[in-house]
Amino acid sequence: MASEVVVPVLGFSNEKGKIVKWLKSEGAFVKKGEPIFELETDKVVTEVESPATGLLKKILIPEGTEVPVLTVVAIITEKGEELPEKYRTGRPEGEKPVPRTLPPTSPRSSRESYDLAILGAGPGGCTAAMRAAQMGARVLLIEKGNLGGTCLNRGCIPTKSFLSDIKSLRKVRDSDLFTGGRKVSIDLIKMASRKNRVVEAMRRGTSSLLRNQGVDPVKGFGRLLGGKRLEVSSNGRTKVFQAKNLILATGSRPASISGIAIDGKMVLSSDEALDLKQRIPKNLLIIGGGMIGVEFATIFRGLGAKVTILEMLPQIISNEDEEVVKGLGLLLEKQGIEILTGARVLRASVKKNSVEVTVDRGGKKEKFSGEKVLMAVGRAPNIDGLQLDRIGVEMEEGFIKVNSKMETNVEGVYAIGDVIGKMMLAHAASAEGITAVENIMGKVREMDYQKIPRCLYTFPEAASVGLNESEAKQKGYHIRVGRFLYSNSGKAWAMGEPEGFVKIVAEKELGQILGVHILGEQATEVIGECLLAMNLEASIEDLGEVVKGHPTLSETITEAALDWQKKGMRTSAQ
Amino acid sequence: MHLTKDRAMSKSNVPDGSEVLRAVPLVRWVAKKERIDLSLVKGTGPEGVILPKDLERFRTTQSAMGTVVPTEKRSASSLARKLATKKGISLEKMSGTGNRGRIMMADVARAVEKGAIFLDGQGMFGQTLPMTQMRKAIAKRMSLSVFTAPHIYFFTDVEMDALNRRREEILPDFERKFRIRISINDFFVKAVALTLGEFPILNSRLQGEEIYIMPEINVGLAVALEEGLIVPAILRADRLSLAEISQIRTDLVDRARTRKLKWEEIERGTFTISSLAQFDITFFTAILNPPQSGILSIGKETDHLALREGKVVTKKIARFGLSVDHRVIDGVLAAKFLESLKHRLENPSLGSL
Amino acid sequence: MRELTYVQAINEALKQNLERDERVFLMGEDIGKYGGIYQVTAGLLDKFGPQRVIDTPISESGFVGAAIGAAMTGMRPVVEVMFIDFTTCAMDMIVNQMAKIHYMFGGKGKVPLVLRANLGAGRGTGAQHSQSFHAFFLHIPGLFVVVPSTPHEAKGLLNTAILNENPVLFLEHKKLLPLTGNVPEEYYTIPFGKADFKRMGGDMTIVATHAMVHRSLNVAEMFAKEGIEIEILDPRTLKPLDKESIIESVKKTGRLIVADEGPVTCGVASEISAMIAEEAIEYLRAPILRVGSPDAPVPTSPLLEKAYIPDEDDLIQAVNKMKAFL
Amino acid sequence: MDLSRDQKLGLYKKMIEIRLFEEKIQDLYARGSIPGSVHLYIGQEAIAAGVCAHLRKEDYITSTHRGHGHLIAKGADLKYMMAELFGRKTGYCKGKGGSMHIADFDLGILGSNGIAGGGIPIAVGAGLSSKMRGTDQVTICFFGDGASNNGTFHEGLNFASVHRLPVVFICENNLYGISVSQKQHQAIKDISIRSVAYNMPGITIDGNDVLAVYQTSGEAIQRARAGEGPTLVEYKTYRWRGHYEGDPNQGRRYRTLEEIQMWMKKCPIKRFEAKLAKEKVLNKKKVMDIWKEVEKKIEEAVAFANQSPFPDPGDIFEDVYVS
Repeated sequence: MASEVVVPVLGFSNEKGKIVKWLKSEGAFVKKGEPIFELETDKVVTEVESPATGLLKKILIPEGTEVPVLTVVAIITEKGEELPEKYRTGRPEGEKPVPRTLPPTSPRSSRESYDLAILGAGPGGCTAAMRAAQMGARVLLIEKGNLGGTCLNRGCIPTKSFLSDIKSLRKVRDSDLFTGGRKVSIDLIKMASRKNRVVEAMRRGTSSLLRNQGVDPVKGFGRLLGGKRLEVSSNGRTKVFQAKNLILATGSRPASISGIAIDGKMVLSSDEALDLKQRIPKNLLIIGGGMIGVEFATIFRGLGAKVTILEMLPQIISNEDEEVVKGLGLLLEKQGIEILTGARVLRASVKKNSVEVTVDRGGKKEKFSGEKVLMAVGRAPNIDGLQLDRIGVEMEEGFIKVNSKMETNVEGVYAIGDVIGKMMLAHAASAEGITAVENIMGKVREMDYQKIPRCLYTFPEAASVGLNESEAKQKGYHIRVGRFLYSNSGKAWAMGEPEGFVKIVAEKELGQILGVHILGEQATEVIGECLLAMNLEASIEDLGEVVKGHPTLSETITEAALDWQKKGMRTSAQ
Repeated sequence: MHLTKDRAMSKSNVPDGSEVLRAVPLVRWVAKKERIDLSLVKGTGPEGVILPKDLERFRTTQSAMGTVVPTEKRSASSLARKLATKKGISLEKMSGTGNRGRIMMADVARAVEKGAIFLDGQGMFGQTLPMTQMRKAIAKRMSLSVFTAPHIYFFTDVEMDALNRRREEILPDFERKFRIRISINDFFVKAVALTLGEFPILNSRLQGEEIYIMPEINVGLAVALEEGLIVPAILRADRLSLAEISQIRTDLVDRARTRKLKWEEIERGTFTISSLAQFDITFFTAILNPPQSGILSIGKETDHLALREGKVVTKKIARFGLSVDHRVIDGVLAAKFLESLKHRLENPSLGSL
Repeated sequence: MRELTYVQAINEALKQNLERDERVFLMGEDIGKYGGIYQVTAGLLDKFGPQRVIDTPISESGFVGAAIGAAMTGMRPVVEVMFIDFTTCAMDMIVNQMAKIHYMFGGKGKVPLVLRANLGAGRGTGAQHSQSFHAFFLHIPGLFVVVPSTPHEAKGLLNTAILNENPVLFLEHKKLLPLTGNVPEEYYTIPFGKADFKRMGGDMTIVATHAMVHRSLNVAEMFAKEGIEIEILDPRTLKPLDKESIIESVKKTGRLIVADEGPVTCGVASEISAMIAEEAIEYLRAPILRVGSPDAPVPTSPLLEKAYIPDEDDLIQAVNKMKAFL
Repeated sequence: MDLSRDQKLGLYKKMIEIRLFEEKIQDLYARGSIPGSVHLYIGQEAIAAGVCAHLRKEDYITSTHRGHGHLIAKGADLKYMMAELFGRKTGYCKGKGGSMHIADFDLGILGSNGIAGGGIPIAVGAGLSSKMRGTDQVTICFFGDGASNNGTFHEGLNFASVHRLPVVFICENNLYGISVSQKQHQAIKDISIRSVAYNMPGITIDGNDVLAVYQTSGEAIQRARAGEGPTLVEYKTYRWRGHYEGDPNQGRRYRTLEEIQMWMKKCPIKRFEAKLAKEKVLNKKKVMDIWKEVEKKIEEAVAFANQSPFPDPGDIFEDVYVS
């Protein structure tokens, strides 16, 4: 029987050795115990004896090569014996050295115990995880799907990718600068794949950020077991973890109107609507004129669909400043988006190639027909299967109830993001995450929603923070409003985007900025300085003193602040 | 020499010059659990290490006062400055909760609520000042006292020489051992507490038709603040050593000045000492602090000539006044109390002072 | 009850064991006619003969090793090493052989052997006859270490040690040898790993061993007059150690002083301090203090020796430090 | 002492068993099946076989770091030895001992010992014990030339001699204490002369002649059994391998190839084989049969070891103390 010659274990611990010299050549007859090659290790140079008597049939490792201990370096065969098959072509491919028969030294099986376990790796969960890890906590992050949550995978990021492409298309198509511009169309497949690349890159980035911060991500569906124990199941296997604190950040999913089921084919949710491999419907009914509805209206209108928004309330994007809403409504309608307010949807019947939606409008029943229906009436919290009852988490209107420190009624259990149903925005979730973590780590921090901006990605964008005019009045502030129109901004004109305005609501006595509302090109970026001003408690006078680069869109803020002080120079009263 | 070198006794400064926070493990554990910022707690252990009792004291105070972060730099937000100016208060002694101790609007609002620190004299004349919460409380209480409890007054002169000597004697020792500067008031507190032990009736209150002798002797010490008088009380002063009284008194007065007293510390007094010894007031009467039945007023020490064994000598004399609620206490008893107190103070080496 | 000295109590235990169990025999330097350096084995040669009370050559490795061999093959030797200092001459036998045989042979065989030795300073015997390095042996898994502080415990614990199937280091303290106390005449045992509360108190705990127990008791009485109540806990066996009782006491008082005559560095006191730091730190109201010998050899001159020995003065100093945290 | 044919074959077979076992270990160690370090007995087989041939089950031996031969000769089961060397739970010591720490108290094997000279006082103690218990058990104490310089050697011989204990001290002088030659580590040629100092008989014999070993040890053992006290017997021999497996070039840093080859020519097995062939006790076929039989036994032992489980990490605390 053929015998393998290996690089031997040489007492204590040598891990590799170099073959200095073959003392016998291939084909030579060797006797058991006869030195056949010289080996050099970090400690010694020694001759290695033949383990058997026979022909040195094949030398597998040439002189001068360093190989790990136990690597097969030659084969000795008995007289007349053929070289075994697997050694016929040099060193077998992928063949690893024969593993030592000693058991692997496995780390002591530690109890899986963490300072903090976070259920859900959306923007809230990821941010919380990283901050907690930065602060020295051992963090477990549990996610059943992809990292990044709704925002990255089915929300903010993919829609921004589309909107950016559609904006370029609009620019070209609606301009008479480019010859043939009207004939330009967009390649839906490429647009979708660009979106996928963006999302993929962000996912990878998130994953490496988490790793760099030392967060342990685990894939699977998390369930509460009572106490601070969690069970995570993935592919039928479950594992139990223990954590001192919990953050529930499981997010939300699209909701529907009772009686109308989202089938994903005719009645879509935002999830399916993002899957643009489907043909763009000729006409689309969007039920719900909130942020999601309006954004999708912009996307689909931009892609050529006829879009009708059916909103139950008297205005779209309710709670926003009336002037912004009115202005946006006009601009959307100008783009050809039909907006029906006060329209309560009663039912939807799916026909062969269309859906018929029945609407109660001021007591009158009306019927609308669309090729597809997009349900955008809001989002419902992801709490199914979590077993919240195991620890007795208190709920409020279907969402998890928390206080301003993000604590639930159960000690050490926090909740953030869509699942608490407060602001349902990615950055709000992140801020909530940081609030929760800092409280967990022994600081005292409360969430202040007055300083969280709201961003709406339409053409043009809208952005706001704090109180709107009527809210401020209701709260009893003595206020004054400063305004500035985009049409008075050189930059806006130059960009060909002169539609929109800035509106600042500030209290008279101290000049405290209570709210800022912007409709216009890049509103979501322009609002940034106002956020800083409010955080630092700058007065509106401070805001008016800032010298801006010219021409910039952010000049509009300074101008609005000056207008508030009746010191406006480029303003004409509205 | 066989004791292990004690880290607790070693210098508490780290190389960069900042103070290291020192607390025993139990304190750290509780603080972590209850999320208490230990940098706010004053330690009374060796080298200022925070002991469980310090935390206990802080915890109760804190519940009354809310979190206040002391700050050095007077950085304030634009709106905070405006608000302070509008309310006519100074940012000087205010604590800020913003980043790096920046004073924010909320801090100013809180200061206003607690009783303002007025800008020095600025714009005060001819202005109507709103009554602070404290002023209102004092006003109400004093009127109540005068209108409900019939006061009678007793006076005596106390020779202070022996007591002063005694203080001089033990002063350096106390400074070395306890790092406290014992004050003459500490002797008064102790003497009063011990004398109250002899005459429990002066440590009582009227409850309806009954006189209730208070189970503990808690001696209140009136502290003058800009906006009024506040009387934190030293709990069970009769059982405390002079050093303890001194430590507690210092802490209470400090906190009274920085408005960090908790309500119970003010409420729990069973007898009050009001001393104006540091002012040029030789004699005054005090109004009872209800529901207490007695208050001692102490004036400034003055030089008096006296005959002793045929020779004229100078004596330091302080005039003591005792006001009592006549509904509870008779004249003779009050007189005996005052006499006993006088004896105790004039012969400090005899008794337990 | 009858009073015996610590020495007599041990002598009685040896006698009773020799009577009870024919496998028991004594071995050591000068234990026969001479009766042992401190007379612990006095009279036993006459009673049991040279077969069972064996005077050995001055040859610690040899006779400790022989005891191991005898124990492995069915006997129950009780070996006296004249001073703990001399165990160093037999360290291979104690550390590499005695302690490990049961374990390295996978539970085969056992070494039911008692090694007696005295430790402690205070008799002017200098650097090579006065050490208290019993902590060495705590570092060697496989050994039990017994440190009785009273005659009663000396007898009861020695009886237990001889019954035990493991190698036991039975360490006597020189200064305790003349100590008298009640000792029952009959044979009795005291379990290993059960600490004894020598005094109850709520303000601080002193875990003390051997002579430090008595020194601590004196100090506790002094402070009791000041109203400070000190709890004194004597572990009695350092291995096994009654962690539960120590933790229980620390939980109650929140303040711990550990007093052991060994040098403080890496000593018994250090081990107990570390154990408390790991398992009950959240109950501590003050830093843990260790009282022990200085990191110097034991000097001979009486004045130096007195300064060397951790005594009441050192304990008072420790309690005073601790007082600041009350 | 005349040996029967069977006794001679028995001696031969024992030596083969030891040789083949050690050669197997040599190969398995190089191939990584055995953890730690191993010290092989090859070349010294005649001593273990010759001495232990006299022993009863209840007699004791103490062995050394180079102890496989002694244990096999005293009757240890190859399966459990192999499993122990493999670090398996089924080994003699549940995998806790390994090559240098194997014991079977039921067979009177009081353990091999990782400390040179560590077993000597223990052997003396075993002798003391059998004397006290009044049995006629004999204790064989194996050690090497290196250990003969250790204090325990002198302390042990002294104690045994004072008490006339039934111990036979077998010094296997293989000429090297690890890498230091006897010439360098002691000023005497024959270690047996040290017996004079302890007033006991001492003798030096060729340890590669199994019959001479058998003869001399037999006398010493008889003396011991009869209560006449200890004996020191020195056997001159040679280890073929390095001090341990991995000792470069079989110890040629400190000894010459010529010296090794010279001693290999004096192979105790070959010598005995030739003698037995002459006496017609052995023929070629018989030799082949014995080798095959032993090889099979060893392969079974390897298979047993390979199939055995490793100890559980939780076993760390098991057997620290007798409970």
